[in-house]
Amino acid sequence: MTTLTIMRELHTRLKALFPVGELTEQRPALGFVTVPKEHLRTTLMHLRVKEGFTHLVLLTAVDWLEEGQFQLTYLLSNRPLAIDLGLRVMLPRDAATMESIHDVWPTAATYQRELREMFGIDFPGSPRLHEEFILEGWKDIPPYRRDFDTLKYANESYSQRPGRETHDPATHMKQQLYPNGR
Amino acid sequence: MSALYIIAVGLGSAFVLGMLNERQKNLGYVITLAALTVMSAISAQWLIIFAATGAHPIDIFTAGTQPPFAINLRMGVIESALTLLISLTGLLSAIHMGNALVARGRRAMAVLVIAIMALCGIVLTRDIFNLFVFFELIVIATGGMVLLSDDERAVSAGFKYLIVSQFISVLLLIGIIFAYHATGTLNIDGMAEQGASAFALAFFLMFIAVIAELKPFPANGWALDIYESSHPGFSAIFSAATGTAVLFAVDKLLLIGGAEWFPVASGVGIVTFVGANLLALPQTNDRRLLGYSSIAQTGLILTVLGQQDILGQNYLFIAGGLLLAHAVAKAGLYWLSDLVASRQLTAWAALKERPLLVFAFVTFVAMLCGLPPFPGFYAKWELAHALAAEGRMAMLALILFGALLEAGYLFRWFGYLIKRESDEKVVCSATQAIPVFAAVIAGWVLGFVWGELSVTRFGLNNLLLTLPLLFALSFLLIEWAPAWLKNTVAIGGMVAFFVMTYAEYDPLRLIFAVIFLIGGAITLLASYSAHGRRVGFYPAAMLMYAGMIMLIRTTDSFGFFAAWELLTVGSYFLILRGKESEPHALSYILFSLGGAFLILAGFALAASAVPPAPTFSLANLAALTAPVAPWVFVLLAVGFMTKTAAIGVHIWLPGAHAEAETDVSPMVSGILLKAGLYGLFVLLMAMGKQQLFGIELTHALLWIAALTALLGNLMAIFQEDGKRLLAYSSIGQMGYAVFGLALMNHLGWLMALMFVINHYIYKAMLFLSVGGVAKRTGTRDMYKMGGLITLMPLSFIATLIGIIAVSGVPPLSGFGGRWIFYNAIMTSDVRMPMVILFLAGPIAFLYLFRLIYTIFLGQLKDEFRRVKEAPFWIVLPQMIYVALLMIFAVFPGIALRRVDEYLNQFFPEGGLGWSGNEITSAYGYWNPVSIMIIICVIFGVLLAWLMFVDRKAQKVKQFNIVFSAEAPYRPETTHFAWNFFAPYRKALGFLVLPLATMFWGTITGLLHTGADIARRFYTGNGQTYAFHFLLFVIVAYAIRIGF
Amino acid sequence: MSFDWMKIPYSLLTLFIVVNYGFLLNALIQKIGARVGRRHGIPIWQNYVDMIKNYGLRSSITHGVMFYLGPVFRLSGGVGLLLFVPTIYGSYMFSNLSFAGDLILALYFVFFGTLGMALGAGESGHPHAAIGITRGLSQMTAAELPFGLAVFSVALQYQTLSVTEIVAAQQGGILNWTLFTNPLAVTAAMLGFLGSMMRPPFDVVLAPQEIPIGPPTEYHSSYLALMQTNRAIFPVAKIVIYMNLFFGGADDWLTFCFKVFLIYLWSAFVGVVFPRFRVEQSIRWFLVWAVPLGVLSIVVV
Amino acid sequence: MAMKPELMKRMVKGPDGLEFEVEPLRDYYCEAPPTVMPAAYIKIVEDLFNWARAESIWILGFGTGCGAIEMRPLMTPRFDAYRYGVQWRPTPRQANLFIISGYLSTKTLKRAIRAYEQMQNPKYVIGLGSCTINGGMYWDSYNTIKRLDDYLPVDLYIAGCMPRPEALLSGFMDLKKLIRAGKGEGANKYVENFDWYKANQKRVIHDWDMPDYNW
Repeated sequence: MTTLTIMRELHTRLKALFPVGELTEQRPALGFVTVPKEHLRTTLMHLRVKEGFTHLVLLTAVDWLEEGQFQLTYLLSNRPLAIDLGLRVMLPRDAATMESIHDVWPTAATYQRELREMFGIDFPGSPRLHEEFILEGWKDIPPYRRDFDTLKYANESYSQRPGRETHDPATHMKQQLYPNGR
Repeated sequence: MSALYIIAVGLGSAFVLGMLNERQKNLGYVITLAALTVMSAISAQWLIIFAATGAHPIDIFTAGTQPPFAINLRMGVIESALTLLISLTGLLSAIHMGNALVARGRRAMAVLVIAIMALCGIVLTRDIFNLFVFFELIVIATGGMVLLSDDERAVSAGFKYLIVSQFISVLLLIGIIFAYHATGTLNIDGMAEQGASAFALAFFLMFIAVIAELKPFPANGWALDIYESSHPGFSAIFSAATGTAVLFAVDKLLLIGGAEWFPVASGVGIVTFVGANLLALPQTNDRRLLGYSSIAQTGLILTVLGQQDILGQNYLFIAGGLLLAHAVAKAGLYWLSDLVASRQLTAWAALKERPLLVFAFVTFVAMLCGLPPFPGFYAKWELAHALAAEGRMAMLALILFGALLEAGYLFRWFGYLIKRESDEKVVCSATQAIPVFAAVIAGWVLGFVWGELSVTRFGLNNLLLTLPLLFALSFLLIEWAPAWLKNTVAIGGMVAFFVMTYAEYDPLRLIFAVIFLIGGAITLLASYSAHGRRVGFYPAAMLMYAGMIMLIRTTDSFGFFAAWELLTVGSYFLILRGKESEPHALSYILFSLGGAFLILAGFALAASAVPPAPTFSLANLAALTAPVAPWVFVLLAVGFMTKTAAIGVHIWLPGAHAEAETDVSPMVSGILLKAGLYGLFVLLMAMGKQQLFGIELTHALLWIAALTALLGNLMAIFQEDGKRLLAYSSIGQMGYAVFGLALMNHLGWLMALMFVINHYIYKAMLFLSVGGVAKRTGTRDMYKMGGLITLMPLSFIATLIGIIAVSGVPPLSGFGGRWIFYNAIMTSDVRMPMVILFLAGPIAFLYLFRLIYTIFLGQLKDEFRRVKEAPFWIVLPQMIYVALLMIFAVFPGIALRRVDEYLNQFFPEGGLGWSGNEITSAYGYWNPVSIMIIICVIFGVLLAWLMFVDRKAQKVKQFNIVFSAEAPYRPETTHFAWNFFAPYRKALGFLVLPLATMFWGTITGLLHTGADIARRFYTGNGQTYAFHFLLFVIVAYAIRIGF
Repeated sequence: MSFDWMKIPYSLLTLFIVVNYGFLLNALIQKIGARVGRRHGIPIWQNYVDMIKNYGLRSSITHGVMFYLGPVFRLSGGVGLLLFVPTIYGSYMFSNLSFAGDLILALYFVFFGTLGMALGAGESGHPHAAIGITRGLSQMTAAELPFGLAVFSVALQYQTLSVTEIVAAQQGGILNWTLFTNPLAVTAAMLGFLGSMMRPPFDVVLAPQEIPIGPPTEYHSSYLALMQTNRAIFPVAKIVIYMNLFFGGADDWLTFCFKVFLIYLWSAFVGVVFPRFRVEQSIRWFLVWAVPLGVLSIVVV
Repeated sequence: MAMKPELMKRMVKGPDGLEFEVEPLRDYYCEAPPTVMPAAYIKIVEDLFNWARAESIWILGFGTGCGAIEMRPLMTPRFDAYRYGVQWRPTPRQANLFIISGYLSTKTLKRAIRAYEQMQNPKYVIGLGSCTINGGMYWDSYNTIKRLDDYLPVDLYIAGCMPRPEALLSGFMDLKKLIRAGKGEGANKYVENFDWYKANQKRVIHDWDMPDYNW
C-alpha cells in the first residue's frame, strides 16, 4: 500500500467521523485537512489515540489579512508510518482565541506562547502564556501580524545610517555581472 | 521498745480502725499516721542502737515458748533497717495519699497498716510458718489495696492477683508441711542447721513460692496490673516495701537452702532482670513501666542474693545498696506519678515547669541506673569486681546488659520529660511533695552513707566529699540566681581550682587540666550571652567539668570510673538542653553508659589479676599479664573509644554535638572528647602493646583510628548542617589523635597531644563561630546562608583562622601537628593504615572550604541583609582562641617542650630537639617563628604591591558578576552551596553508607521486636497467668531437681 | 642552617631567575602544544606582554576583602613554596629559606595558595567559581594521594625529611636517582603530578567552555597579573620538589632548567594527547592506577 | 516599564522577625557611575602599556550573530591568530576586545551592553559585517539595531557580509595600530558620552531592567 493510499484511507476514515474538509496532498507523506475550530480537539485526540499520530511536530499560524482570518496549523506525525498530517483551523482575526492543547502535548504550551506574542492569538489556560517569549518589552501590535508595518517601525525606532542604498538583488547582480546589459 | 510492738501497734491500730465509725475518717487517718509513725520510730530506734553500738541481734519469743507455739522474731541491724524502710514507705505513702486515703475510708487505712505490719513481720520473723501467715496477710492486704482503687481495671487486677497468690500460698504451705515433717522444727535457723538436702522437694516448693512473690519474669503477668491500677501510693508500697520484705524472705530461705540453691536464685534473678527490662522498653504507660522496672530491680537483687557465696562480707553492702536505691527511687517515682495527670510517659513533660520536681526525677533515675554518687553505684562497682574476681564474666555481662536496657528506657523517659510539650498542669500539695522530697533527701543521704561505708570498707572514695563534685552540686543551691552570676561563680571556681592545684600535675596531665579548667572557663565566657536564670545548665556543666577534673586527678581505678560516670551524666544533661536533641542525647547516654560498663568490666577484670581489689592504682595496669591483660586492654580501649567516637560507635556524636546549644557544642566537642583521649593515654601509658590472638592490639587501634579519620572526614563533606559538619570533622580529628597514640612512639604521642590542644582551640572556636551565625540566622543549613562576611566579620575571621589551622596549612598551628605526624610515622613499622590517613588529609580541605564558603562567602540572601554580628560574649572567646592559636602556632614549645621531656620516660628514643626556635627530629626540622615571619613578609610585600597597582578598585555588589551576560535571578539560585560536592559523592559516596547507623538501628529494632513478641504472652487473662506461673514452677523444678 | 641577611638578596635572585624561566617555560610549553596542533603558537615573550597589559589595565573592581586577598594568597603560596625548598643542590646562594622547614613544610604550603585563592574566588559570589573550586578540591584529594605516598616512600628510603639530604643521597651517578632506586614511588608521583598541573585530562577545574573559567572567572587586571606571575613560579617550584625528590636535584642552573623542562614536558605531553576527564572519573583514575603503585612503593621500600 | 518580578522591591522578614525592604537594583547592584580613567602619568609608561595592549588582545568569546562562525577558523592552523597575541577569554572581566559579530537584535544588545560594561578599561569594540554598520540585510527588521556606534563606542568596523577570517586578521592589525597610537580610548569615550549612549540604548531597549552601568 502506498503512502498516498494510506493517507487517503485515513482521510476517508476521518471524514466519516468528523466534519473535516478535503485533503490537500502536499506530498505523498504530507497532507493537510481543515477542521472546524470546535472539532479540533476531538480530531487531535482521535488521531493521537487511534491513528498513531503521537507527535506534535509544530503549531504555527498564518495571517490571512485579506480574509480576516488566522490559520492555525497543527502538524502531526505518525512515526511508524512516516506520514505527517496537518490540521488547519481557521479563526476570525478579530476574535483570535483558540482552545489550548497543552494538556495533550505539553510542548504545545511553548508554541502557544510564541503565537500569543507574535500574532496575538489567545490560548486561555495555557501555562506561562503571558510571559515574554522572544521579545522583551514589546509594546506595539504583535509583529507577525501583517498589518504591522515593519519598515515604518524600524524607521521610527532605529536611526538608519545615512547614505544607504537599496538594490533589488536580481537586477543589481545582473548589472554587476553583465554591465553591458546583455 | 521491743520490736514486737511493731506488730502489736500494727494489729492494734488496725483493730481500732475497724471499730471506728465510717464517718470518723479523719480520726482514722490520724490513727493510721500515728501507728505508722510509731512503727517507724521503733525501727529507727533499733537501727540507731545497732548502728551505734554494734550490738548483736535480739531474738524475741512470744509467749516464752519455742516455735511453733510461739512467734520467733529477730531484730538486728538489717532487720531494723528494712523495717524502717518499710514502715517509712508506708508512712510517707499515707502522707502522700492524704485525702485519697481518707476518701477510701477506714478499711483502706486498716489494710495499709496491716500490709506494713505484715511486711515488717516477714522481715522480723525467724519462723517459717509465721512467714506463711504474714504472706497471707500481705496477699489479703494487697488485694484489698488494689480492690479499693477507683481504677476500673482494679477489680480484674486484684482478682488475678488473688488467684495466683493463692496458688503460691498453697505451694508454700505444702512445702512448709513437708519441711516440718522432715525437720521437726519450724524455726528457720533450726532448719538451716539440718540443711535443705534432706527435704529438697519441700524446700523447692517453699523457695519457689517465695520467689514467685517477687513476680519473676516471665511468670509475672498477674502482678503487673496491680502496679498500674492501684493508687500510686499503694504501688510505692508494693514496689519498695513488698519487694524489700520478700527479698529478705528469700534471703532467709537461702539460709536454709544453702549454697546449692544460690544458682537458682541467680538464674531466676538474672532472667528476671534482663527480661523485665526488655519488656519495659516498649512500655508507654508510666506506672506499668515502673512495675516492670521494679520487677527487674528485684531480679537484680535476687541475683545478688544468689551470688552471696562469692560476695562474702560485702554481700550486705551490695545487696543493701541496690535494694535501698531501688526502694527509695521507685517509691519516689510512684509518688511523683501521682502528680502527673495522664499515664503516657510523654505526659511527664508537665513536670518540667517545676525544677525541683525535675531534680527529684533526676535523682531517682540516677539512683535506679546506679550512677554516682548513689548507693547503687558503689554496689555495682563492688558487684562487678566480685563477679570478675571469680571469673563470672557472663553473669557480669548480663547484669551490665540489663542495666543498659534499664538506662535506655529511663533516660528516654527523662528525655520526654525535658523535651516534650504538655498542656497539663502539675498540682502538687505539700503532703504530696513531702514524701517525694523525703525520698530525694534519703537518696542523697544514702549516697553519702554508702560513700562513707565504701571508704571504711574498701578504701574507696566518698564522692560526695570531693571538692569538684561538691562545687558542681552547690550550683543546685544557687539555681535561683541569674545566669551571669552563676557563670561568674563557675568561671571563678574553675580558675581558682586550677590555680590551687596546677603544681600537682605532671606535664601531660597539666595539658589536660589547662584544657578542662582554663579552656572550660574560656568557653564559659560565651555563656554570658544567655539571659534569664538558665535553670539546669550550671549544675550539668559543672558536673561535667567536675568529672573531667576528677578524671585527671585520680590515680586509682575507682576514682577514674566514678569521674567517668559523672562527666558522662553531666554532659548528657548539657546535650539534652538542645532544642532538637532528645534522640541524640539518648543515643549519647546509651553509648556512653555502654562504654562505661565496658570500662567497669575492664577494671573489674584487671582488679581480679592485680590486687588489691576493689580499687587499684591505674599504674598497676602495667603489671597485668596475658591472658587477662589483652582483654582488659580491649574492654578499656573500646570503652574510651565510645567517647572519642571511633568509627562504629560514632553515631551518637553528630547529633549530640550539632543539636547542643551554641555554647554547649564547644564544651562537648572541644573539651569533652578529650576525656576519651585521656583515658586512652592512661591505658597506653600503663599497658603499652598487647596481643590478642596474635593481633597486635595497637595495630588494630591504628586501623580503627585511620578509618575513623577517613570516614569522619568523608561524612563531614556531605553535611548541609554546619554544626553537623563540624561534628563529623571532630570524629575525623579524633581519629588522627587516636592514630598518634596507637603509633606507640614518642612523636606519635606528642602528635596526639598536639591534636588535643589544637582540636580544643579550633573546634571550640569554630563551633562558637558557626553557632553564633546559626543563632543570628536562625538556621544551621549552610546553603541557606552565604555572603555573611561583611555582616559578621569577626566570626569570619575566627572561622578563617580555624579552617587554616584545621587543614594543617602553615603557618598556623595545625601544621605542627602534621609535621610531627610525618616524623612519627617514619619510625612506625605498620604502614598500611597510613595510606588511609593520607587520603583523609586532603579531604579535610573539602569540608573546611565548604564551611567557610557557604556561610560567609558567596551570595547574601534577602532575609539576612540586616543580620548583626554574633553577640559580644560569643565573639569574645573566639577572639581569645584566635590569639591562642597564633601564639601556639609560633611558640608550640610553650606547651610541648615539657611534655616532650615527660614522654621520655615512656619512649626514651625519638624525642624532639629544641634549639632556639628550631625544632628538630631525627628526620627533619621546623622553625615555626621563621615560617611565620617569612610568610608574613612575603604576604605583606605582595599585598602592598597589589594595593599600589590596584589602588582604584571599585567596590561592587553581589550581583555585579559576569553571568554569561545575563543577570542573576535571585541570591538563592546564584549561591552554589547545596550538595556542594556532588561529583565526590558520585566517586566515593559508597564509602559513607550509614552502615554503623543501620547496625545499631537493627540492634535496637531487634530488642524492641523481641520485647513486643514477649508482650504477647501477657494476654491480660488471669488463667493464662496462672498457667504461666505453673509452667515457671515446672521449668524451675526441671532445671533444679532434674526430671 | 639558620638565617642571615644575605639570604634575602640571594632568595630574590632565585625568585628572579625562576620567574623569568617560568614565563618562558610556560610559553614554550604552550608553543609545543600549538605545534602538535600544527599551529605556530604564541610568541615566546607573549606571557610578559600579557602580564604588562594586565598591570596596564586602568580600571578594576573588587568584591570584597577576601576577593582582594585571594591573588595575594596565591602568589605568596607560589613564592613561599619556591623559597622553602633549596633550588640548587650544594649551593649556599640558592638554598633559599629552606632553614625554616623541611619537606613537610613545602608539601603543606602548597595548599596555602590554593586555599586563599579558593576563598578569594568564593567571595566573588560567582557560582562558576564555586563549582570550579569544588571540582578542583575534589580532584586534588585524589591527585595528592599518590604523591603523598611517594614522598613518604622516599622519606622512608632515605630516612630523612630534609630535601637537601634526600638530594645528597642521590648524588654519584644517574643510577642513584630515586627514579632508579625506587621506580614505583616515582611512577606513582609522576601520575599524581599530572593531576596537579591543570592540564588535560585533569583540567575540568577551569573548563573554559563549560564553567567559564572556574575559580578565576571574576579576576582581572592586576589580580590576574599576580596570578599569572604565580602561574610562572608555582609549576616550577612544584617541579623543583619533584626534581629534588626523584631526579637527583640540580647542581647548577643549566641542569635545573633542563630537568624542570623535561618534567614539565611530561604533563604537556599527556595533556595534548588526552581529552578531559570528569571529576569522578579522574578521582577513580587516580585511585585505580596511581594509588596502588604508591601503596606498593611504601610496602616494598 | 515592566519590571521583572525578581527585581521589584519586596518586603522581607529577617530571622529576628523584623521586616524590612529589599530593593534589588539598589541592594544587589553597584550604582556608582563609571569614571574616565586617565592614561598613565608618564608618557613612556603609557606607551609601554599601549604596546602591550596592542600585542595582547584578548577577545571576549561572545558570538552575537552569524559572524561568530567566522572567528572559529582564526584558532585553527590555517589562520592561527595566536601568533599575533590574539587570544579568546571566556569572561568579560579578562577580555579587552568585544567583537560584535553580525546583526544585533535589541534583545542581544542588552546582553552586549552588560558584557561590554563588565570589561575593564581600556576596551575595544569591533563591528563585524554590514549588519553592524547599517543593518545590512536586516535594515527593515523590527528587532535589530541598525548602527552599532549609536550604542557602543566602536573602534573599528570590518565590512562584508560576512567578512572572511583574513579580513578579521587584517582588522586586528589595524586595531593594533590604533591602540599603539593611543587612539583606542573607546572606554573613556563611552564614559564621556555616557548619557547619550544610555539614551540611545534605552530608546530601543524597552524593558530596561538593570542599573545604568553594569560593573
